[in-house]
Amino acid sequence: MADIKKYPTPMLDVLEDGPWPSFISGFKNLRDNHPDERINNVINGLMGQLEHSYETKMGYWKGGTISVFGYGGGIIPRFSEVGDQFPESREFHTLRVQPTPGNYYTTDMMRKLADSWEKWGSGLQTFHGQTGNIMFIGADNDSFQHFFDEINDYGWDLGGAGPCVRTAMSCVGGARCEMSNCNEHAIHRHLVNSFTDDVHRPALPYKFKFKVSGCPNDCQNAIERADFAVIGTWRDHKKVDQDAWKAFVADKGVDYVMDNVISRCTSKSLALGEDNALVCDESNCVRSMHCMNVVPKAISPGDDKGVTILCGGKRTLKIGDLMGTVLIPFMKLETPEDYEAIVELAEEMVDFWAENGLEHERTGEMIERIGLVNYLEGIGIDPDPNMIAQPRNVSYVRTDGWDEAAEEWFNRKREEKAAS
Amino acid sequence: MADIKKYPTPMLDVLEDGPWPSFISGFKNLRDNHPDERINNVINGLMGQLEHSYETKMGYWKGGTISVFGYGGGIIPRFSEVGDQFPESREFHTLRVQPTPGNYYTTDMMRKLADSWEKWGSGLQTFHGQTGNIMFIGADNDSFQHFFDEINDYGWDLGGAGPCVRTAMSCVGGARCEMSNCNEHAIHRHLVNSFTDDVHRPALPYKFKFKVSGCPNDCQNAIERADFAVIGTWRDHKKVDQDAWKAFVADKGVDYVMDNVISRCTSKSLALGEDNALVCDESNCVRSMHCMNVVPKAISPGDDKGVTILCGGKRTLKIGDLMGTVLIPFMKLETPEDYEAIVELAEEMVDFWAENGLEHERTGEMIERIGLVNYLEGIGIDPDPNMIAQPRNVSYVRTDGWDEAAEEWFNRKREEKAAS
Amino acid sequence: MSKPEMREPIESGCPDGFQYMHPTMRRNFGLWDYHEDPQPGVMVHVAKNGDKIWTVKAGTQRILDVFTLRTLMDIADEFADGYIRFTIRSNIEFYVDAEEKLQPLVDAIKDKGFAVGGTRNSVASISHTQGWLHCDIPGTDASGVVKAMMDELYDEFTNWNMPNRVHITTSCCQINCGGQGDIAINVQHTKPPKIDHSLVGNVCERPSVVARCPVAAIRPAMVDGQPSLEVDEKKCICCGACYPPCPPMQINDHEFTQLAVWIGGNHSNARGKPTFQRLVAAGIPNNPPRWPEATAIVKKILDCYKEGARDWERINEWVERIGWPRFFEVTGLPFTKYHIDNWRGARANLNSSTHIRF
Amino acid sequence: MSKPEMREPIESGCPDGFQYMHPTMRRNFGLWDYHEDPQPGVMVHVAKNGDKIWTVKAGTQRILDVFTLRTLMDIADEFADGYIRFTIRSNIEFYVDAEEKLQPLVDAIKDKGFAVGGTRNSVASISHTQGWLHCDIPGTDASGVVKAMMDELYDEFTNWNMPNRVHITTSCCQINCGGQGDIAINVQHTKPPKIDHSLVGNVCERPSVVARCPVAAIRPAMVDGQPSLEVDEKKCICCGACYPPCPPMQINDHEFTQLAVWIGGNHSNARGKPTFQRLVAAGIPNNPPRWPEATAIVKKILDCYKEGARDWERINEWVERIGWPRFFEVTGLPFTKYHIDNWRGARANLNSSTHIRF
Ligand code: SRM
Ligand code: SRM
Ligand code: SRM
Ligand code: SRM
Ligand code: SF4
Ligand code: SF4
Ligand code: SF4
Ligand code: SF4
Ligand code: SF4
Ligand code: SF4
Ligand code: SF4
Ligand code: SF4
Repeated sequence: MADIKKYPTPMLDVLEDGPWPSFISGFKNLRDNHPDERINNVINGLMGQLEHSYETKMGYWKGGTISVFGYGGGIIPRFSEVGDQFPESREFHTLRVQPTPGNYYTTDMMRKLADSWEKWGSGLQTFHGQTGNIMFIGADNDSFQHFFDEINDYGWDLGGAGPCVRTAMSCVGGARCEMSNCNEHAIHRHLVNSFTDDVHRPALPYKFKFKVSGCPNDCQNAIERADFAVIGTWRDHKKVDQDAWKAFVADKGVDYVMDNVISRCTSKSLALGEDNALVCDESNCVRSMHCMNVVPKAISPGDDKGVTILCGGKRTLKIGDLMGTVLIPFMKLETPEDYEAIVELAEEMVDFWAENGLEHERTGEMIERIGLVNYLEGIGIDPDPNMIAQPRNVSYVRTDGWDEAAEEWFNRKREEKAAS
Repeated sequence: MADIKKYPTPMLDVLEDGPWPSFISGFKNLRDNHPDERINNVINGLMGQLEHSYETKMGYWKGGTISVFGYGGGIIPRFSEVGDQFPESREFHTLRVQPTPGNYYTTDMMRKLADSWEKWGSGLQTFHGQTGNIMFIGADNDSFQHFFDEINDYGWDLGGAGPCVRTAMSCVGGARCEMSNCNEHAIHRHLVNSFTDDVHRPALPYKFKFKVSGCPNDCQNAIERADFAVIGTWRDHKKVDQDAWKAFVADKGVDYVMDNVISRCTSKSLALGEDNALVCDESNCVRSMHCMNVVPKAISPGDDKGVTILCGGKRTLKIGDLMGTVLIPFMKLETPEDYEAIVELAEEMVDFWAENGLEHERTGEMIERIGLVNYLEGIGIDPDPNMIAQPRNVSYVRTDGWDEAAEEWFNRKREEKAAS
Repeated sequence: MSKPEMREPIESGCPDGFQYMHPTMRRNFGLWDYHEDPQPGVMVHVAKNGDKIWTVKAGTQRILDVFTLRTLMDIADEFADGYIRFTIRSNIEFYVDAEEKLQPLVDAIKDKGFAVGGTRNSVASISHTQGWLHCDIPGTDASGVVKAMMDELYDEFTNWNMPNRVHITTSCCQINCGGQGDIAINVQHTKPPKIDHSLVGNVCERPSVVARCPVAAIRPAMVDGQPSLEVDEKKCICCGACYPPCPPMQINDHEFTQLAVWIGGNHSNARGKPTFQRLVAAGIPNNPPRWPEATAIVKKILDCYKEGARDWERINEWVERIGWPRFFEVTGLPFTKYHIDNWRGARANLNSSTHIRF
Repeated sequence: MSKPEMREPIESGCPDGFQYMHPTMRRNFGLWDYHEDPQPGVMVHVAKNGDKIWTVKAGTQRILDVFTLRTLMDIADEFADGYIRFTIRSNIEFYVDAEEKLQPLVDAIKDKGFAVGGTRNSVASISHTQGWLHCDIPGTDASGVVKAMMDELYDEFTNWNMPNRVHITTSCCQINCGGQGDIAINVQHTKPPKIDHSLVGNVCERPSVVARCPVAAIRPAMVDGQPSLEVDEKKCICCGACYPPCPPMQINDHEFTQLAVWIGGNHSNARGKPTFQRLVAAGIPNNPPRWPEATAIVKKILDCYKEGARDWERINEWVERIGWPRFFEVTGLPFTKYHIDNWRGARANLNSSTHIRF
């Protein structure tokens, strides 16, 4: 531990109070108690600059261009604009490292990562950033390559930054959740690892994000913020354990059950039958999860599991926030061929967008510009009524070609019927 | 009855079959049996041209410019493009005549109108066109002024055509409907008759329509197609005659009542209480009419009646159909001052639009272009949360001036409180 | 014909209706208590003081000749009290103030060949527009379409077979003066306008027709050395908006001007908020004098609605409950790329959720 | 420091997680039956074969120093089974496969100063972003805002007081990497960027910054004879989108960069379809180190929600049931012209009905 001149941090100090764990206490611990002087100094400089930000209400980092050998992205470079005042943390880059799907770690692996990071970096990290990366915050120009080489050796790789395929995210899913309808982990890895080149060498119009949630609860906010959202679902009837259900009714009482389950079903497709059995109009269930969220012990997803795929979700820039919209109402994901099919779909989507997207234009914005139908035609997907909330409601549409389109629909329906 | 050479009409003849009253039979009756040869001929020509349209699937009228002395609009002039083939109906103009609010007539008045029209015109008329005018269809260049003079003498005036204030419409309302919350007739006349100059001398950016419905059932489709929609409503609690209600429950049974009334209430604000009494959460009723539509004998609008005013409804041209949106959540309409106030509001709206609307731009399209807030400021109306379905959901907004706006809100609330 | 003397108009505007109102209605204005529906087409409204008025609603051809008009007045004079009104859908209403006058009135109306009905959960008469009979831009007829369809829907007008009111509308060009309805039968052009360049110079306000196009597909251009217009045929959505201000931009075509059916335009605030119509079928031949293809689709939709909807559900509410995919399934109508919105704000019409019925 | 040898990276991508997964979870992957919630922060998931796994969720500072990280690992080694994961909201989860290990684990976590909670109907820990600590465009801090607020919401994290889950998010500029939440505390700039013209020439890709502006308010311009940019201040919506590609367009300001609160961003498909956040309060001072004004508004909204909502209603569902006017009434927040949408498709956010609560 070095005996250093500490920048005063009266405003930051206030953030040591209160019951919630304090990042400032953590910083101070590193500054004051870490055996490595380099770390003491870096954190001292960082705290000095942060205090300066708190006082002036302004930020003082600027970007730049940095990357490990062989890659074009994966690091967010930061250089201080007030480096002369706080030289110790003048360079303070963040490495984005892809975690496992669902973010699993053993303590051993954690310690190993901590050891490497304290050897080369600032000793600060985040599990995880909002895109899902482990963020190792605070490497300098000399150290980031070493750190990368070291962890890369034992199995870790950089995630995305810049106009590229980004690190993916998936929920805890099948590992610990009874709602799961798919192997989130396998989907996550199949998808993102088919694009490693596009992750590491930014050359797309803009970013492209995959997110996987095992059920419509969408614990990954995938619909809201993924260009490619995979959501587990089921196609047959949900499963009801009537004994467990009746026990629930007996326990909570009919009024509670009416108020909290029956009358709250999204599609009004539930009823209490004879003996308080649960009666379900399965043709009308929209898989809105509510009933099983309330009574997981009695109600579960069906057996014919698969996924719904939505496209085009993202946040505000530059036409306003966009939710993803349904692209594939249902897809089985069991056999290797199924997995190939989803990867091919993703490739079609990325390729079409790479060719047709404007600079800095996300998939959703492109769809907004060209219309969903042109996108569907571009990637070879047939229109399906599940893609829409409702048909168009303004008569400004050109319908020459209607007869052919109708014919195609009838042919498809005939084929589906023949196939089943 | 003239002995004329009739154009063959094999396609039209088919429209004499079937149970619904046939306009073609009516035409033929005029052609064949009307004592005035002029009418026989005109209708013969008209039928000839119409048959030609049926055969070729094309229309053959073109417009022009015509108006009665002193006015600039109110007539839709029509000249035949196939006048050489069907010379008898070469000129075939329609006079738009304003009916009474709610469209009341005595048989005497009807006969009088029919007499005048058969004296000067074709003997064909419509009660009413979609904007609400009586349409006297088929005058020629020589006769329209005579016809107008004659009916104008006994109380009828032209309606609008062209870029002007149009003929208004109002529902049967108080005259025969228990749902009525306002004097639709008085509102209708106060509004449109304050703009007679603007009705008769088209000089506005485009058309402007008033429509009045006495309750939210909106039997005039006012929200969908009026620039200025007045809809009767009430501000206090709706009235429930519990005896009549219980009689209804006894008659129909609880299941029927649950399925058709209680569970169908828009805001879920109804319940069946003790003794099957109707329990209403009045703070949550959105005046969606359903309960009283089903049980008019037991449930009625409240006593503190007035109107909601919406603005900007219209059909497709040129940005797509627009529903009107709330401008004045509630306005009393009882005293002469109240009526003055609504007329002043309409004047403000027409004036602001006359100054700021582009050519061929309706109020709703202008609002779409400049934003509702600019429109409110232009006509001097304070923002109100009832104007919105929800607050904005994209962060692209400039909020300097927030503090002043907040202050204004608090001041208004204080004043309202002091006033009440 | 004599020249009219040019006198100033009396700008009386909208006349007072109270002078023409049935005395029972005038007396009880704003004082009605409730109503009942004794039979299709007949209502009785009861005033707070106990007064009653029976209304009988009759469907007519909207475009009336004076003979038919006088027949209706004769009925009103003989069997009703000499007062009538017309509804927004151009139906005529007769009134009587005593129950014993009711049945004779109903019988007289039917006797003269008019349809009694259109109240409550029936198919109201179809609202219509001018069409080939009078308008300068129509793609089809109006009176004819309506007559042909109402012949087929006659029983639905005179009976209470439907889950709730059905309001049908027609329009004769894409301007759609006829409004939106539970079912709307509208014109849909499918080819860009053909320009008669020889006429453009004289007839068109060129800047304003350019401004009128909703997709900016029209450009001023020189054709054969004359100022004219040209249309970017790829952009053009065939809406016909350019035709009224510039008739040489011929949009109407005997083959490519077709019909389309839209459903779910429900403009009351009853239960839900007012809704727009939505496209369900296009490419329907414009086939006078009876338009059988369009009528068949309308009837199919009505059959499915009658079969599937709950009481009080309007068509839009029924479809929203069962979901659009099922609507296409039960009606057998094809779902195509044309149903997927691409107009402004199209995204709001896409499914941004996993709510799906399988 | 030694120069690294330049070796080719091993493009291993996303690693396999099964190797790091608790054996009970690995064994029962996809075979879980149901779960129960014994206490706040603790869940037990029961597999179809009867296996059980207890999860204990702990809130931490998201930005972890290696000491704190090792403390957490020590807990996991001593009291849990040596396996952990992090949630999407950066909470750490510990696992035990036997009930008797549960309480000691919970106690140890609390003992070391971490918060146990955030499950079910509690306020989950606030998701956050980089802020002044690392980003190049932040208008505020992130870790600090969250620490300050979580101190105040501590009891709401550790208890089940809320009608349903509450997901709060923060973001440190208008790009909003932090997402939307039931409550979102976002930066809102209120003045157009001030341009440092001397730097524009060197630093900015001028065409691409012009293209980035969502309202086309930026024009290339010559200033003092040098190529620079100018902003149409009337058009500018102060979004700051121009700042990342062109830092001389200074959008951040110590006074005019403020906070705004948005509510009702509910992205699950549970019951309703996913919804966007909606603006409720702006003009909130950006006031480090504790941002009391923002926190007060968040707490007020939570109080009203707790008071007014039914079980299972998320914040958006509660407000949709009572109506927006009542939301402003109960929270006492002012309703202003800024709440009325004027972005693309604004009309969908207006009230096109007479559905009004008085
Ligand atoms: C007479 C008329 C008003 C007028 O001034 O002309 C009228 C009159 C009544 N309407 Fe209407 N409505 C009339 C057109 C409309 C329209 C407009 C339209 O037809 O285009 C609408 C709204 C637009 C729409 O449908 O989208 C309309 C939406 C309603 C509703 C709401 C229906 C719903 O559930 O959505 C009710 C309430 C009900 O049905 O119980 C209603 C109820 C009524 C009642 C029962 C009100 C009453 O208590 O007296 C009236 C008798 C109706 C009847 O004839 O069956 N009226 N009603 C119109 C008759 C048209 C016709 O000849 O068929
Ligand atoms: C006659 C009528 C149809 C009918 O048979 O009932 C009609 C007929 C015409 N309408 Fe209409 N509109 C008629 C009610 C409507 C309505 C319904 C309403 O007023 O409630 C609408 C939709 C509501 C609205 O205002 O948006 C309507 C929306 C239009 C439009 C599109 C306006 C828009 O802003 O979207 C046009 C085109 C234009 O004005 O440029 C139009 C234009 C026309 C013109 C003048 C076509 C033209 O440019 O030459 C038609 C003259 C036909 C003729 O030969 O008489 N008509 N028109 C209706 C007027 C009769 C009357 O005065 O009572
Ligand atoms: C662990 C986690 C997934 C992960 O892979 O990291 C997760 C896990 C579970 N979620 Fe979640 N959700 C998690 C973030 C989310 C998110 C995203 C977020 O927080 O930003 C959402 C959706 C976005 C949103 O809220 O708008 C989310 C929406 C739900 C819902 C739907 C809630 C609703 O009513 O709208 C449920 C169902 C429920 O609450 O019954 C749910 C239920 C669950 C259950 C109970 C599922 C189960 O049966 O095991 C899991 C335990 C939750 C817990 O910790 O209380 N989870 N859940 C996330 C915990 C975050 C945290 O640390 O607080
Ligand atoms: C680090 C992180 C915030 C955090 O602390 O968690 C972050 C930080 C930045 N984001 Fe982000 N974004 C982060 C997740 C997100 C998310 C959430 C997500 O991925 O689910 C979003 C919203 C979802 C989406 O993609 O729309 C997000 C939407 C943006 C955008 C706007 C993108 C858009 O199309 O609307 C930008 C601006 C841009 O790319 O030009 C942006 C840009 C940035 C930049 C690179 C700012 C810049 O231009 O220099 C920030 C670098 C900060 C830094 O110093 O590290 N960041 N950003 C998150 C990434 C960590 C990680 O890799 O795990
Ligand atoms: S998204 Fe569904 S499967 Fe995944 S963790 Fe959440 S509830 Fe479980
Ligand atoms: S999953 Fe949703 S829609 Fe289906 S029954 Fe349960 S609550 Fe209803
Ligand atoms: S709008 Fe209301 S008041 Fe007017 S006729 Fe219809 S139901 Fe009666
Ligand atoms: S008027 Fe509508 S919202 Fe009010 S109680 Fe009746 S059905 Fe419910
Ligand atoms: S719909 Fe078109 S064709 Fe028919 S009357 Fe209106 S403007 Fe004329
Ligand atoms: S038909 Fe419509 S889209 Fe085509 S050129 Fe004319 S106005 Fe434009
Ligand atoms: S929200 Fe803005 S300031 Fe914060 S990390 Fe994202 S880009 Fe940076
Ligand atoms: S702040 Fe936003 S609106 Fe203003 S100039 Fe920059 S990008 Fe354009």
